[in-house]
Amino acid sequence: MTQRERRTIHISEDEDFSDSHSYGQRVVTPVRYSTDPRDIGWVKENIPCQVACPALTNIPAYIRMITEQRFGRSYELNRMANVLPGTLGRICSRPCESKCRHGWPGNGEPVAICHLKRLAADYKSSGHRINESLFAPTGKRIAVIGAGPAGVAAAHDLSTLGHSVTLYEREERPGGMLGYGIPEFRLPRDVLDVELQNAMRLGVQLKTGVEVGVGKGKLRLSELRRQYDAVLLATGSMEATPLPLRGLKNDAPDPARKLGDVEYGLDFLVDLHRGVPKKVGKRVFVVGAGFTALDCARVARRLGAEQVTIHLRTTEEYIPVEKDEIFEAKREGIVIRGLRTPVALLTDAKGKIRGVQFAQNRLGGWRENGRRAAIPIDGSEFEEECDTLLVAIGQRTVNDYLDVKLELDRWGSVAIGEGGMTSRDGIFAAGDYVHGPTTVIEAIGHGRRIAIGMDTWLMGRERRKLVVKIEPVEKPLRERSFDFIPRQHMPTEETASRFGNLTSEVEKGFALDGAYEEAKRCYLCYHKYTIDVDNCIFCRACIEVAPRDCIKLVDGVEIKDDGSYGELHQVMRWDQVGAIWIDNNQCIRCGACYMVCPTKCISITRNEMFYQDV
Amino acid sequence: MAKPEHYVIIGNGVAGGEAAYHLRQRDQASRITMVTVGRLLSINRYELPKLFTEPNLDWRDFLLNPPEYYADQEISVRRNTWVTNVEPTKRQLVLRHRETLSYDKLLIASGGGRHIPEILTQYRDLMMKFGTYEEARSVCNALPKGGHMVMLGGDMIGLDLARALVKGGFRVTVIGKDFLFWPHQLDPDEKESFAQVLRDMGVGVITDYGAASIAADDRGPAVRRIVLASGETLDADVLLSFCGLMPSLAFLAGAGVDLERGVLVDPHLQSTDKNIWAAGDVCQIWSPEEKQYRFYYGWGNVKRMGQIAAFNMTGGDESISTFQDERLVVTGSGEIDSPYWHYGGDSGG
Amino acid sequence: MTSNAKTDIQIAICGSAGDGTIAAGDILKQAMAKAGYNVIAFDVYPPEIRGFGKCVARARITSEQVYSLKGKSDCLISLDDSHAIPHVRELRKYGAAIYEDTPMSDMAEGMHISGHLEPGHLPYGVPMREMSERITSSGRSRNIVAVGYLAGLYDMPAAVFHEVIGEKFARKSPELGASVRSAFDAGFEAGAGSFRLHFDRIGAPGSAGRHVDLIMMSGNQALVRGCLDAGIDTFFGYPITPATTIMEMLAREMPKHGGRLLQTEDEISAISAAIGASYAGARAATATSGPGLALMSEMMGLGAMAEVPMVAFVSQRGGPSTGMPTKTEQSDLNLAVYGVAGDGQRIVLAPTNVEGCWKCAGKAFEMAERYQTPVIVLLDLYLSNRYEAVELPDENPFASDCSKWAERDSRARPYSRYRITDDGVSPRAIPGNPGNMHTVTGLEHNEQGRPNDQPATHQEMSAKRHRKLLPALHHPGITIEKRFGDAGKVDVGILGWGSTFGEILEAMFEAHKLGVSCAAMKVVMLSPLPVDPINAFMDDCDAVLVPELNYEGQFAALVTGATGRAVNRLNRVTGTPMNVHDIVTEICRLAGRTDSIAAE
Amino acid sequence: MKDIQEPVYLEDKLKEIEQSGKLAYRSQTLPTWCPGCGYFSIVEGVSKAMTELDLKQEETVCVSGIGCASRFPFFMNTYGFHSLHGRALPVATGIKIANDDLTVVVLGGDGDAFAIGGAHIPHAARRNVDITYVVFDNGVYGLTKGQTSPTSVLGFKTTTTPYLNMDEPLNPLMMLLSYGASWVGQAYAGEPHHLTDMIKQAIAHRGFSYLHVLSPCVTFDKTSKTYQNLGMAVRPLPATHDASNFAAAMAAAQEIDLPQLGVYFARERPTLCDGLTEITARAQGGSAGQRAAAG
Repeated sequence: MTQRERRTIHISEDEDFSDSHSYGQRVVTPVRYSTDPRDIGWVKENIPCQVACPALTNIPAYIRMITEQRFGRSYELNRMANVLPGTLGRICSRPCESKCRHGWPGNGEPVAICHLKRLAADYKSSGHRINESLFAPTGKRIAVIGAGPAGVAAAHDLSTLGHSVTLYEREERPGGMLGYGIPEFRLPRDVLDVELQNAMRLGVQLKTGVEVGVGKGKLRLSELRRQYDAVLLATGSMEATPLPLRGLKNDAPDPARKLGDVEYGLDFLVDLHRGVPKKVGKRVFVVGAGFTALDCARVARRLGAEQVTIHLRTTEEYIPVEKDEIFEAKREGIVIRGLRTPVALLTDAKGKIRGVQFAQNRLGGWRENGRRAAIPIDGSEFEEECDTLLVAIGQRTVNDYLDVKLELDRWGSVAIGEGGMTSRDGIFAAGDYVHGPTTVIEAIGHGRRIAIGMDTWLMGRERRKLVVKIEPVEKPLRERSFDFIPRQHMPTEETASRFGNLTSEVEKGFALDGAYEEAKRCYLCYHKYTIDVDNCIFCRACIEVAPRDCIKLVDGVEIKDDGSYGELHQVMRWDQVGAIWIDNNQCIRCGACYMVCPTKCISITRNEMFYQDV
Repeated sequence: MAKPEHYVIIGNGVAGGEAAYHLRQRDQASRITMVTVGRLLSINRYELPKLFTEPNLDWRDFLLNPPEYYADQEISVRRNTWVTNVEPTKRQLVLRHRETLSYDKLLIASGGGRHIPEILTQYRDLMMKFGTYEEARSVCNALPKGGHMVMLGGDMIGLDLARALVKGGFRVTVIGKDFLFWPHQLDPDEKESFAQVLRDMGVGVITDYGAASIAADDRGPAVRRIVLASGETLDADVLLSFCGLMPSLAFLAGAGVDLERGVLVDPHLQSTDKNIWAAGDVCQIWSPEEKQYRFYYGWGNVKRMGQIAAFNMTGGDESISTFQDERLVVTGSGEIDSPYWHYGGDSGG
Repeated sequence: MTSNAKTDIQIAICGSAGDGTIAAGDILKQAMAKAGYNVIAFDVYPPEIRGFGKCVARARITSEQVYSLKGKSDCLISLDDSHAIPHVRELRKYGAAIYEDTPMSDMAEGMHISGHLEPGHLPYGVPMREMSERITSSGRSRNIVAVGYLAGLYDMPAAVFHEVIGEKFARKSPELGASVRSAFDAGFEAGAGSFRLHFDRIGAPGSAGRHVDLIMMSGNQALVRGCLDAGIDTFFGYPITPATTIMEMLAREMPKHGGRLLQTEDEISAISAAIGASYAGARAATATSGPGLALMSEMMGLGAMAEVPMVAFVSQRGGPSTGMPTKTEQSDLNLAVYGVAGDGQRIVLAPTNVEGCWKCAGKAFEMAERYQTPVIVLLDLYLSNRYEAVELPDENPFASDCSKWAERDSRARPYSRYRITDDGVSPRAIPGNPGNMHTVTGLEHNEQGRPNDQPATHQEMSAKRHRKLLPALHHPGITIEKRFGDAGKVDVGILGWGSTFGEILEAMFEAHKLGVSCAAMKVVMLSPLPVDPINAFMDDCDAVLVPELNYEGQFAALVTGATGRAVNRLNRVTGTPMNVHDIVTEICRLAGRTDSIAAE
Repeated sequence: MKDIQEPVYLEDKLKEIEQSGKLAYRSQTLPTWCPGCGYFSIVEGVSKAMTELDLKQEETVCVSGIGCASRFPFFMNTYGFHSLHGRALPVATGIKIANDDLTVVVLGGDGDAFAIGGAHIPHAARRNVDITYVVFDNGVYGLTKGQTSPTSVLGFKTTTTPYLNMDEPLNPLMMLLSYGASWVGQAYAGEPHHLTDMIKQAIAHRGFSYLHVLSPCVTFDKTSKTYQNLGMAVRPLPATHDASNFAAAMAAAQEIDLPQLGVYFARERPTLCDGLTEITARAQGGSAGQRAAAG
């Protein structure tokens, strides 16, 4: 483990992805950059939101910037980890919020991390300046295939690392699922396009309308590999999973593709955004449980459908969609029915869909992907009528466009090794193309990690490292009363005025005052409170003022494998009390203890984890 | 000697009270704890409409059993207590005030709260409640003599109140596009004919439109103005939502017990956790005949569920079989009558 | 304050030292007295300063005159469940329990009071700590939130609470006052907003006009008021529970009237200084408790021997030795009446209620001067800390000078400090009077005050020193003893003294309700003892009961010793006031009415 | 901004404390003083000092009188005597005379020592009883809830001095020096490390050692001897200070506004028990010569 004690004369903010510096000033502070697994372990244990974020966004830092009304800085802090803050601020699946300490039992509701991300994007000054730290040109040439979130994120990082990157995209516009899968009432295109452009401004060469594959007029992968020092496959998983109907052979043609008024949700949305005019009947059924299914349903409502019903195999509790997304859908009059599996499609004389036969399900065990299984009950079939059926039960990757043989894993996705390299030297893969359909933020996070992997491979050494920056904080930055501020609600469009168009955004975004209130709620978990046991006189003044049982008399502590601390062993017998210690997991950073300590033996440090150029 | 079983019952409604009584009969040595968010011992919710005809009643007149009953039966009733979490692996409940409560067998009888259609949720605060004695009493105080009450939906709980109100000389209008006569299953024609009977009983019924929006109007917050989809408006002194029941089981989220709209239980009322049962409006019972999970409502059904749950929790093996008739009928005197309105006074006291 | 129903509500607030339990109770009783109600209140607190022991503040708020607390409370407020849970028993059926609903940390099963309430109780869980933290950014004002909630719940007038909070806190710092007030208001709003299920309401304060001048006072406060009305000049003391507050209050008040107070290094020095000052002509006093009185007894002897007027206020606590410093007891009677080397009789007064404390304090100075003797005013912790709403007359009833002075200038013939007179009181002179120079001493002495141990002298002087005290039994303006209840012959007579007499009266009324014929007599002067009235009373009673808070039955022994008649004793040393029900039971037993002995 | 500290790794720390053996000197009951009280620092210091001196618990006695500070023995795992208000020194003297081998530490507050107990100190000092007297000076009466004490500063406001304290506080260091105490030192509760060292020296000294500990009362003194005020005021005795020089000690002891911490005076001389032994020797026909040999 290397621990460098140094005083840094600070040059530019870009190099240091933390919130402790202000524009133009040279700040001199005693700082410790640590790669000590115990310090990284502390962060992983104590900053649940950042660790939950696949892109490791420095969340407490950017929320803190909002309280200081430095939206540009806040936006940049986001951008350091994720090149599309304004976009993710709208459609992110928010793995962070479910982990937020403020949402833990007894603490109330999680901080609206995602909405605040969007606020920073909305309120950064019009003349906002983007900060990038650039390596000198390396002369290496890289091809990235697929301009989706993973591809764009990787391309951006590779270009900052000094490589010259060419980005190939099949569609006319970059963005992948962002541009073609997600409806505009959830993600306005102007926001998306600006951020995509910024991501590629550093000389990423974008070639749209170019399809990589084997057919005529298509670029061959083997060819690209010859032209470039490295190739990254980020083609996502853009193929809809076929509907498994009872008694259907695997090789038999998919009926869903033959029937009129039956369509795969993914194709439905992609066509829509390619500009193909779409129509739906009065009664629309959507089969599926993901964001795509909900988007299809909400689009259908806007296209004039009167009754839209989403059919789930399991129940609302177990579908991977934001609860308020579900709530909005319901407010738009969409009905959700659980515990039913479609077993057959009912057609009329003209071969059009007439309805669906379902089987009643009961819940089964847990599947290995962490989702709940549903088991149809024999003889429980029943029918329901509809005019249009949209099937959105999943997406998958395709490999048939490759003219290079790559090893696949048992799920049929390409297998990658350390650093993201496939079985073929110099060919890497990232994002949904590797993992199958996941979330946007996961794709971006993966894209970045693979980019670093590629760079290391190309340059022969690691040039970007995960570090923890530790520096003293003068005083607590919160008040106990902040903890009683209720979670702010996202103002939304009146239901009445939502229908009839596909573009008017439903979520209006926070107003400033509301946002400041919300930002204040953040516990700033990256603050670490430590007691200097040698100076402690065991007077318990800190325990007296603590708002919860966050300071404990201890005789031991559980050490986890990764070196971080687990449960503290509490004792009440005076002759066993080895130390008074702050349980940072219980601590809500109110600072009360710091204020009262008679021997001033409590210190606060800011602990920020990020990728640092080295 | 073995440690006595600890039975915990969440909810002190008809199902819970009934279960507690039978648990005590079947297991004298056991420890029985009822947990309820209410401040009161079990009251007879079905009798609350009486408040409008006999204003001088106080809550003690609605008690199903006097305090002494619980003392004699050694049933402890933890009122004003919220369950925030159920931890089946530890067999304990976490209460909102951060105390834990361990159980050997758990019965979930938390009943149902009023359901407000999502499309109207933004007006939630403008609607009064009628679930508890306190709520009923405040409705009573809010409604002036001969005043006008508007009901959204008009399920059977609401219509029961409507009957009483009309008798009491109040005006009632039901906006019943979607939930009229819930939970009775009626086809459109039936529905219309029963609606007519209602009108003859003196209850105003609107079946063609639902409410589009609601606003407090300048005559003061107590007066609500309802705007129908048709555009026409009507003013109410009190506005209530009677759009069926929404099982109250927020505390079960993530407990690992299977839920859909309610707690999914087999015909023995046992949930997917072997130590957890459910009874009353909260549970969705698998019906082998109909091959689906369904709710059963009404005093008779709920009471029976309480009995069966208690029976099975104490080692019995009885499954839900005969249920009370659920058809809606018109009596000789030309009034609507529903089995859901029939209740006996005793809950095993 | 709408209904005109009679009001009789007893609130019990229970918490851990440091929770502000006593402060909460104080605000409550002060405010309700301001509003014109009768209030009787008594606080129980532990010896620790912070953090551990149990505190209970009880206040009985009534529209009519009552004499003691009730056995059962109508409302229980818990600021610390572990302490409050045992007190759930004292909450009556359909009584309201107000408790913390947002505790600071997780707790094991059974640690929360809500699990211990009886089916008949009405639970009011309140997020006191959260509200306090939300409003004041600290959890310290939980107690105020609780009081506010109570006030709101029972329709108590918020205005009077605001006044009291203003007086109590705003004086310290305006910010503090404001934050406490907002904490109260938040609680009040919540209380007023929550649905009322309990049936007792606050009616109008007692019969109109009668209570306009009611002042809320503790026994010690009344004593101090008495001292000031009597024009006390000097005070010397040493801190000791439960008498400390007397000195604290005098320290605040006396200088305003030109008086002087000194906290000496110990009780020995305190009483010495008091006697010295008195010798020089000042009205002087000290205050202490049993252990302090023990230290003082030698100096008491000097006071008697040298015939120097001096007043000692003694508030009894659990004994012997350090005993139970914060628990009440009536076990220092012997020490007060007999505790001295030699035949050193002095006057001992034992008030029975708060107003009596005021009267006895003032009269004690009169008597000390009139009869040239130390006077002990004997209270106990219960009376010292018990609050009652009292109404004091406008005109000051205490004479400013009762001394029998020698001629200012008697150069004509020699002055004898201890001249033997009919009433035994010798004309007094103090330094500054020309010609009356003399020496006081602790040695036995002749009329001139010169040391003398001749048999006749000691005989005569001892007789003189005792004879001079008898007129005190007829001292004007003070009740020496008084009879209550049925006139004429009765089955049972209750003879009582000190703080316990409140319970005795309540018990007598209970017994009347049960149809038992009984009467009660309170004895205020314990030395010299009013033997004739006591004999007369005992003539009327088939059986005599003496309830008192000590183990040995010290007063019973005193009476029996003086009258030669047997009495029935009822002794309790629980550290708490006498239980009314116990007395009633005893009365019934003596009246042969075992049938009507009710279980509590 | 304080400099960044190298991280404290709890597990190592606990092991270190465990092995030090310090915990063996603690009783089971947590101290009941107000959270923040300086006395915690003293109980911590005494147990550390005893640890470092490697005293046997069973041969150590803590004696006290009445008052907050006098609860001390309850928190130690040694022999203890919680006696009466101001009467701790005579008790300790008796114990010492009964068994010269015991290490006796007397602990008490400023009221217990200099008010009611004042009369006993001079005699314990001049006799040079071989005990250590640690006075916790917070300048206020805690147990009776905040009255003035002999060491309360001029103008101090308490419940009994509502018009401010007009009595000059006495100077314990000068008193003890003039009473003839053979070891006099001063420490501050807010500096635990130094405090521990001083207690160690005091106990190690053979003869009557008096350690004066400035210790804030967080409950009843918000204005005078607070952590903030004392923290700013105290400073170490100058390195040049000569602890064998009585005049220098008296001079240093006169500095009351900026109290100096350290050993003021230390001089070895025969203890009470030496005298008693000598008397025994004489009674048994011994002589001064043997005494010299023994010394």
